[in-house]
Amino acid sequence: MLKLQGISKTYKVGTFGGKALHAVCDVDLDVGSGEVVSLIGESGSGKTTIGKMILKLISITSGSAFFKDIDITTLKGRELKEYYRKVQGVFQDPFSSYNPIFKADHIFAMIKTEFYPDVKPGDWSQKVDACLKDVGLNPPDVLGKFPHQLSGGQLQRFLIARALLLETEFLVADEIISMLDASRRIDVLNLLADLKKKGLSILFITHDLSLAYYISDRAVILYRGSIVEMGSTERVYFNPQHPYTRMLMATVPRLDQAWEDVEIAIRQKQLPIGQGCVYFGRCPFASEQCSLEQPQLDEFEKDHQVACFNCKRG
Amino acid sequence: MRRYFGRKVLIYLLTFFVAVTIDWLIPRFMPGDPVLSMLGRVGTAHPDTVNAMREYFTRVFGLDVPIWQQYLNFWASLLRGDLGVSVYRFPREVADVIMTAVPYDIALLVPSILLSWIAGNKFGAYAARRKWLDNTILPLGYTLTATPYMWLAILLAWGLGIKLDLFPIAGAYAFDMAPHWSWRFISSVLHHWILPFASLFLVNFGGWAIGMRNVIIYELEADYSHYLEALGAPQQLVRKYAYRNALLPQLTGLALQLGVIVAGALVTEVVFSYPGIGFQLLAAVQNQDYFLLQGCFLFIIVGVLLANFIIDIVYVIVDPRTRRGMTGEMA
Amino acid sequence: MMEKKSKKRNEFFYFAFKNNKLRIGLLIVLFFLVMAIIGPSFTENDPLSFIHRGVPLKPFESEDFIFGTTVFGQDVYSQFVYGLRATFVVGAIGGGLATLIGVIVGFIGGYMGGKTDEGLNMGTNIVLVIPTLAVLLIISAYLEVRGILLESVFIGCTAWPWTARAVRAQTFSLRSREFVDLAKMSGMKSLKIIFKEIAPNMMSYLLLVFILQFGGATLNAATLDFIGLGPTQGISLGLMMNHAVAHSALLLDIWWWFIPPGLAITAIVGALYVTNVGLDEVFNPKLREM
Amino acid sequence: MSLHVENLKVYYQTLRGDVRALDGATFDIADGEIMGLAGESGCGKTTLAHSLIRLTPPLKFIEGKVELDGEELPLADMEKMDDFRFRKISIVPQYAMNALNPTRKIRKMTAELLASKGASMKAIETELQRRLDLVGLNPEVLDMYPIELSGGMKQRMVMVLSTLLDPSLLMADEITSALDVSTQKAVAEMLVEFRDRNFVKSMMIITHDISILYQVADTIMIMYAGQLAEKASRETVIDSPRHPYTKMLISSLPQVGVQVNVTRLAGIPGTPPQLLEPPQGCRFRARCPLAFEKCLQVPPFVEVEPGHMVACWKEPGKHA
Repeated sequence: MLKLQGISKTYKVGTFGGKALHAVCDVDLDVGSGEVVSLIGESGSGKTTIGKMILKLISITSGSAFFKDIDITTLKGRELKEYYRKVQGVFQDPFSSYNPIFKADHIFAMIKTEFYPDVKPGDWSQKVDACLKDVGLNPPDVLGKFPHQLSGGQLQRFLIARALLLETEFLVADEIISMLDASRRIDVLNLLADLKKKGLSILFITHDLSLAYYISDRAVILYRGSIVEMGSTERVYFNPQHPYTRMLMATVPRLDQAWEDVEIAIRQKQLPIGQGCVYFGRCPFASEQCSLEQPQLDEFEKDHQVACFNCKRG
Repeated sequence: MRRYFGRKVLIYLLTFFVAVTIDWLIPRFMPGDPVLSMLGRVGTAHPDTVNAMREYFTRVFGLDVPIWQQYLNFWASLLRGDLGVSVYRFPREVADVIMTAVPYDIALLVPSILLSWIAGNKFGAYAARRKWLDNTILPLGYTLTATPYMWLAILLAWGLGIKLDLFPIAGAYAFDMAPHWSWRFISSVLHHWILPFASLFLVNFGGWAIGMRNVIIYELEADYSHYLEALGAPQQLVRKYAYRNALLPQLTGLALQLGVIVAGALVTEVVFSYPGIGFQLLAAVQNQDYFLLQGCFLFIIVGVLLANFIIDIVYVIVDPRTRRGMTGEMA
Repeated sequence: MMEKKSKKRNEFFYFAFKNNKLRIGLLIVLFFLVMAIIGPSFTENDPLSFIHRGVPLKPFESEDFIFGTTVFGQDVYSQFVYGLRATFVVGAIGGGLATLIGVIVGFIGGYMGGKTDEGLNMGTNIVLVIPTLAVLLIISAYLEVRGILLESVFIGCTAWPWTARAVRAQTFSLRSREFVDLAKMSGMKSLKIIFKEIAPNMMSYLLLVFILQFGGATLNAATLDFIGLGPTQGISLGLMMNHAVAHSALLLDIWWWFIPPGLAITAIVGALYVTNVGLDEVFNPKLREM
Repeated sequence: MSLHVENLKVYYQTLRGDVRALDGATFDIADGEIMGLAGESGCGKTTLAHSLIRLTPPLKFIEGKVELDGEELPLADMEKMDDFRFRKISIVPQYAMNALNPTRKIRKMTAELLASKGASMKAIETELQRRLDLVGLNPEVLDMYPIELSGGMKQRMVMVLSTLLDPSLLMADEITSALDVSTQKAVAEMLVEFRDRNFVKSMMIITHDISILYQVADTIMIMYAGQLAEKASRETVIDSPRHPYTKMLISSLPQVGVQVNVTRLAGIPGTPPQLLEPPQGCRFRARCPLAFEKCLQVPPFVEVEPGHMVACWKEPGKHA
């Protein structure tokens, strides 16, 4: 469904754009149809940047991206509009995704004028009601209201309903539930799971490991712009190889077991990106080789890849 | 750090360049032949002065030479400090005429700006403290900033000057005196200086008071103020920090307001016929003396740019955020 | 076409009328506006023509010169009302133009970002530093014939920088909001996004900016007229004061010649600032408690 | 006995009337106890924390008694509370990342703050250095401006500063929610160490993330819509909660090891009530599957077992 090959993003920073900030460096990722892949990383790992590049909201510095083997790297104008029929995104802050001066269902009106101008109003409102029911909302309660009159959960489901209206095949969900309360989150997760069964493939971007485990088939661990470990969720979670993933699994707070006392290296000076392993600064097993070359992702076991020199020996 | 100043200097040089170009462009931009129109205005019928003037004007304007050559000549003469000759005081150089006026300007502008800035900020801070203070200082502040500079000057001149006859309302010192170092002369200069200073001071004061009142309310709502209150710090310490941090945006405000204040000083000088650049400017306008006009324009530009640059330096020294921000965080 | 937020709309009016700063400010401005519009119809005297002979009349001394006369026998009342009219014209056109340029520069700079933004921002900072009055002086001095329209245009063209900076900052913050990304993902083109999604959010802010520009243009015009570089024909409040000072009205104690014009400008501009504060309080409730 | 709160009521003034954000809280925190305070947004946990240390408009004190180490706290009186603030009761605020004055060197700000409270910087300097090492901060930090520090460093600095005078009660308001997983664990464990080294006598950690509390808190108190629901030791709250809301809340939290197609977790139907005109009696009544007519009266917050308090008529406690 979606294939990223060597995707990179570099920002110009500094007064005259002197210094370069490597947000993402040559990431390979593919998401099959009807598959949920979770992209896990702490803040600053570049996960949102990847999401935005897929949604063509920011430019891709280098590398290429294919959607059902159409090259979308340089998509523009009409083709880009068609692309948005198939690929949509939902963002973290529900209240920032709505223009405060319009009613919430203005987002439906937008896609009607852009994508379905000739659909008769009667059929259109039927389609809208159907999609709202699919996402578990009762149309009369939510239509005609302003964003500040609806809850975060309702607003997020509105956005998902919008994607359904476009018969989207690929959804980028960027931290969509981190702003919701604990008890509201599970409903949205269950909704995503139901849509997955109906064939929607999802890139679930989050920093919360337990949410990712609950919903995704494959997990991708990202650190400072590069993938350090990737594979089926069970293997990555219960047989973590990369020291960063192991540290993450040890530090995630659980409700059934106390924290292991894994030594957390307070962040020292890290190597500049591209020279040696990204995790070099904090890795307890770092060797000479780690500071010189960047380890590539390779097969550790079936459907489980790691980017680390010591793992094969470990 | 050097880069920050480098960029600032670049902007100021660019501004100066643009200003001078405007100054050069305008006469050539206007319809009609500037030499003829100026000659027509000078209005002296006497033939040889007219010829001398025409020869002089054509040479100065250099209309015979291609346009870019004129531009270079203009810059060349500017850099030599030769701003041309004043028309209505014919033999005297424009630069010389202006130089006599500048000291009065500085004597008027610098004290009125600084004192009004300090007093305005102090009052603005008080205003934010209590409701009734806010309801008195705020309307007063708004009326003062809304008052045209020249009108307040007129009111003071008429009220304190003529009606109550407390202060003289014209000139920089008594007419029967020549400038010399004696107590009598200095007291006369001071006596003449009071009213123009007061009128400039009051109008600016209103602006700073309002500005400070709004900024300090914002600072008192900032997180660090809440934290200090949560730790039981006395109000006096919380207000001290908020006041110091509120001064910084007021400093940038001062830089931005300079242009308006200088304009205000010009008209105040006109009302009190105080022999600063404003007065020369009025004379230049009334006598169609373009070179004096352009000379005054350049001096004002240079003065404002210099002041802006000084304020920028002071800002970097006072606000650690800009200074240390540049060396980046120690992640 | 744009479903206004009905609930927010009447809430806005509810607080607007309760806010006394807004009420007082608006009242004063309207009073002078009405005076400027219908005032001239009460007098046939041309503001500049010398009508009355002899010692200048005090206000209300004679009923056909209710505001008294100048040292040349001109009718102060007709000068005042025509002057008011000129002031409102300059304020509206000059202020409007400055706001317009500032908004366009601010919008494009804020939305596009990158090189265009840096260039526009550099330009804005340069014009911001140059003392606008000095530029106006030079331009006006060289023009033989100066109409009020031309003066307003010049004032408008030199007063836009700080509006551009303010609008640019607003656009920057709105642009990073996610509903702009959502609009992009709905296939809307940038221009449509600017005017359909971003601009409506800033309507209230633009009104505030226009009010301040109106006041600024009025003050600038009065200063220019006072130096004698105002419109060559017709009258304005600044010109009135110029004539008064030039013909030593102060010494002759003809206070009714120079007090009313200055008072009118101060009242109008002051009222505008107070209205601005009132509107600001209405638009963001946080300020209301103070 | 560290903190004793009795029937504390604090409302939130808004233009449309008073939001009854905290409606009668009665609980204790013993010496040496780290109490976790959890609940969904709008349940009143932040109102409780802020009312104990800085009760300013728009918060309004209604009624209630609060004692700290036997002395009554004059919550409503800003000036009198100053003697208690920083010395007896202190807070690490949610906005710790920008709680330091940006234009002051940290040493200068600390010195001025201590001087204003009658403590001297010199006397505390060595202890301050020691505590900075403990939290992994280089003592040079004192001579820097806040802008030169990273977010995490600023937060640790505020933690040290807030506990410098060894207050008897420290409140940590959502200090882990903005951090990455790894730093979250480091900060949470630092809090425990502050208690173990007696920098603070007792602590209240406010967060919406119950799994963090399970790791570091001794007891956990759950709040719902301005009322206390349940308080018990961390194991009891997680393994054998008795209040219906706690049960449904805990069961709706996805955990590593739980997958949707294996065990589908259930959310809590309905939405929390708005507190301008809150529903009568127990505020969870509308969403509670066990609700019956007695729930129309507010259930008392009563001890059903030693150290286990519940506010629910269905729970047979001593009063049943």
